[in-house]
Amino acid sequence: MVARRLVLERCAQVAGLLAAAGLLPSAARAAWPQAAFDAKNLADAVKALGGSAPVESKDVTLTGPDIAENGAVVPVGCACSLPGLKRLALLVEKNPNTLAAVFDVTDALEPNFSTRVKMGQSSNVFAVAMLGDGKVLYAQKEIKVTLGGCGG
Amino acid sequence: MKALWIGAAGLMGLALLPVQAQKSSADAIAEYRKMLEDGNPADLFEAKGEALWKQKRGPKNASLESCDLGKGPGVVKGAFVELPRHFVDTKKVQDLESRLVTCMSTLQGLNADEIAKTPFGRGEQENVTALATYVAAASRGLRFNLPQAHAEERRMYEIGKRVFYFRGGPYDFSCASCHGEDGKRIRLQDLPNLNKNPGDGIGFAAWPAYRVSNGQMWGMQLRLNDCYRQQRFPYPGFGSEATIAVSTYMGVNAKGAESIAPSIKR
Amino acid sequence: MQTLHPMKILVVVTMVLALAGCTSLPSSAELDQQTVVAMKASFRDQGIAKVDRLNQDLGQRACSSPVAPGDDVVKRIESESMATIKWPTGGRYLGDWREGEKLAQNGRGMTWTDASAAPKDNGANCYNCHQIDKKEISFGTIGPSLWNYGKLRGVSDVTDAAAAPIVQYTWGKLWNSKAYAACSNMPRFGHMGLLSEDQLRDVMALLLDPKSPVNQ
Amino acid sequence: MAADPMRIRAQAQGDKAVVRVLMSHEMETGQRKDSAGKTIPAWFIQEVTAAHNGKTVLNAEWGPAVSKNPFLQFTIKGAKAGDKITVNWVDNRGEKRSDEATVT
Repeated sequence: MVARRLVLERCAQVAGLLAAAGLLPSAARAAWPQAAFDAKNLADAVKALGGSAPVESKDVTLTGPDIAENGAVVPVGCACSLPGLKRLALLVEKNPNTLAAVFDVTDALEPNFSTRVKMGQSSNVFAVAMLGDGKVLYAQKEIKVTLGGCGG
Repeated sequence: MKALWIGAAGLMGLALLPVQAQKSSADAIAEYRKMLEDGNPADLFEAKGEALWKQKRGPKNASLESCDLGKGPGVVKGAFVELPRHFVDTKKVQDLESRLVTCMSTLQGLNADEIAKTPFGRGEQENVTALATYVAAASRGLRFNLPQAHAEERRMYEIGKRVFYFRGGPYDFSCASCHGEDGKRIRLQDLPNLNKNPGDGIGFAAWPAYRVSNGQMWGMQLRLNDCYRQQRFPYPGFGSEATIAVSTYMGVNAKGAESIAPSIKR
Repeated sequence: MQTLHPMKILVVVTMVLALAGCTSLPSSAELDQQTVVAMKASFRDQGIAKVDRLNQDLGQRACSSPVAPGDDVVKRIESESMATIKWPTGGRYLGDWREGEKLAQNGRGMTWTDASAAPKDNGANCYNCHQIDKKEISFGTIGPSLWNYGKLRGVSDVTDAAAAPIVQYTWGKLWNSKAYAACSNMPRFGHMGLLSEDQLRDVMALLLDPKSPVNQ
Repeated sequence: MAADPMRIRAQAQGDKAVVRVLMSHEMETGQRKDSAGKTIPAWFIQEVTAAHNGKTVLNAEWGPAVSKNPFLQFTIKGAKAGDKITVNWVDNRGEKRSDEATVT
């Protein structure tokens, strides 16, 4: 796992260099954190985003349903009102790649974002808050995904 | 397994949920549906349909703005809750989608047979769905009131009732097998009783709808098509007599139901 | 003021009625016939789902109405259906409940998007309509709950003679549900070739095996 | 073909505005296979930005786990009726879309 992570990080660095040199399409900008989106768990994703080990905290809010009728669209939201907040992220533990979305927090915005994510199966979902002092806090909630329809 | 990542959600029993969850599961699903209502991607298709309605297209380089959906040329608002209905020019009872194809053919010069043969979600069929979404949205909040003055409209209702009860195929299913009684469901999905007005925004009054499971916009023609697929029937033709008859049956039965279309569905 | 001749009035009224489409409906029998014609004209072959699926047998035809068929027709459907039931080879009624649970969960098969109509490619569709193992909360309600199916019927040993009637009934119901209720909503899993004998044994085990989670 | 327009609703609520955006995009994961068994390549929005009267207020990075035809809600402080809200996205193929709405 460690080796894989290193390789991924190196790939990201290389990609960053290529992008800086104008060798990649404009979309594949260095700003998009490839390594973080390739991560397979919460700790690795946070690390790839430059954060320390995440600590569960009541100061982070994660909204979402208890049961999702369909895993293709699961409404989730993250919020945190601590001072010094830099980023909020949404992650799904059991997805092939854990990280779903990252939002940079600016003074012009309320630190509160909602979107919808795909879930391949019932799983813990995380809201992660990255603070300016390097601290990383998170909230989690289990969201169950049910089978619907005739299954055909 | 990975390859099926998303598809799997719809195909397999993903989780055996604990027994204690059972009491609140209906509430939890209701909560989930509520969360999705604000921000229905059907809005995207409605906007696309509106643009298509006004855009000059086809061999005749014309818009659909003079299309008669039953309330006179160009009248969109209120048309949806009175369809299917009889049209003098085609001498047929037509539903929203087949009527749109008629207008695309007569006004824009597009080939109606070609459109009918095009698979759902492709080419001009994709446009028909977007247009239907736009037309339906213009009647949001209005109540269904299909005309039954014309003999052909009443005949289609009677045929539709028989189509609704027609049992066949390897499973012996008819529409009525699932939609003929109150309070039934398949898995966790409530099944409206379509023999009567099932309530505001339920059944006929909820389509076109955005399907969460596959991210597709479905009109009533595709809704019926997939019902027949799951009924294990052969393939119903787009705009075929059976589909329009059964739509007439459901639409007339839904008299007084408020339209919430385009809605969002599992 | 010109007065209209009564005959002229009649002609005008008839024309107005015709224009408004106020003509009478065909008879019920004619509508039945027109429905069959409309069905045949509206559907086409797609994959394994051919138009011959619209050719109704006696039971399908008799049960295609909101009104139940008469007693004589019901009796005929039920007795003819009873005669189609093939009892399991070697009198072996039960298979593996674990496989039965998988089949019960599986709602696939026999649609025009399925490649094959072979039983091995079909599910038993049970949870679509029935509660079975209580652990599965996503179940339908078109059919009755089957939770504790064997236990409630006192089946503690399926080889016991006392259990024979319920074991046989369950097999028969799965094979051809119409033997017990002419217009049953349940598919005829054996008769229509939807499930193999072995698959039916597995579903039987899910319902009747004292070790099945259904009977805990 | 160019992507279909976004639907942006920006509603003033006191001294802020709630912005709800729907984007038309496949958000293909790269994990699925087509009927022939071939992997469908990943195709998803990677970056979303938003501006309030021309000043960038939101930067977000997304992965393919965001649902098809994505929905996003955020709240801009100090925005009032009549203000311009611009939303932009860029996907992993480099395709872009930019749409504008007025706070109501």
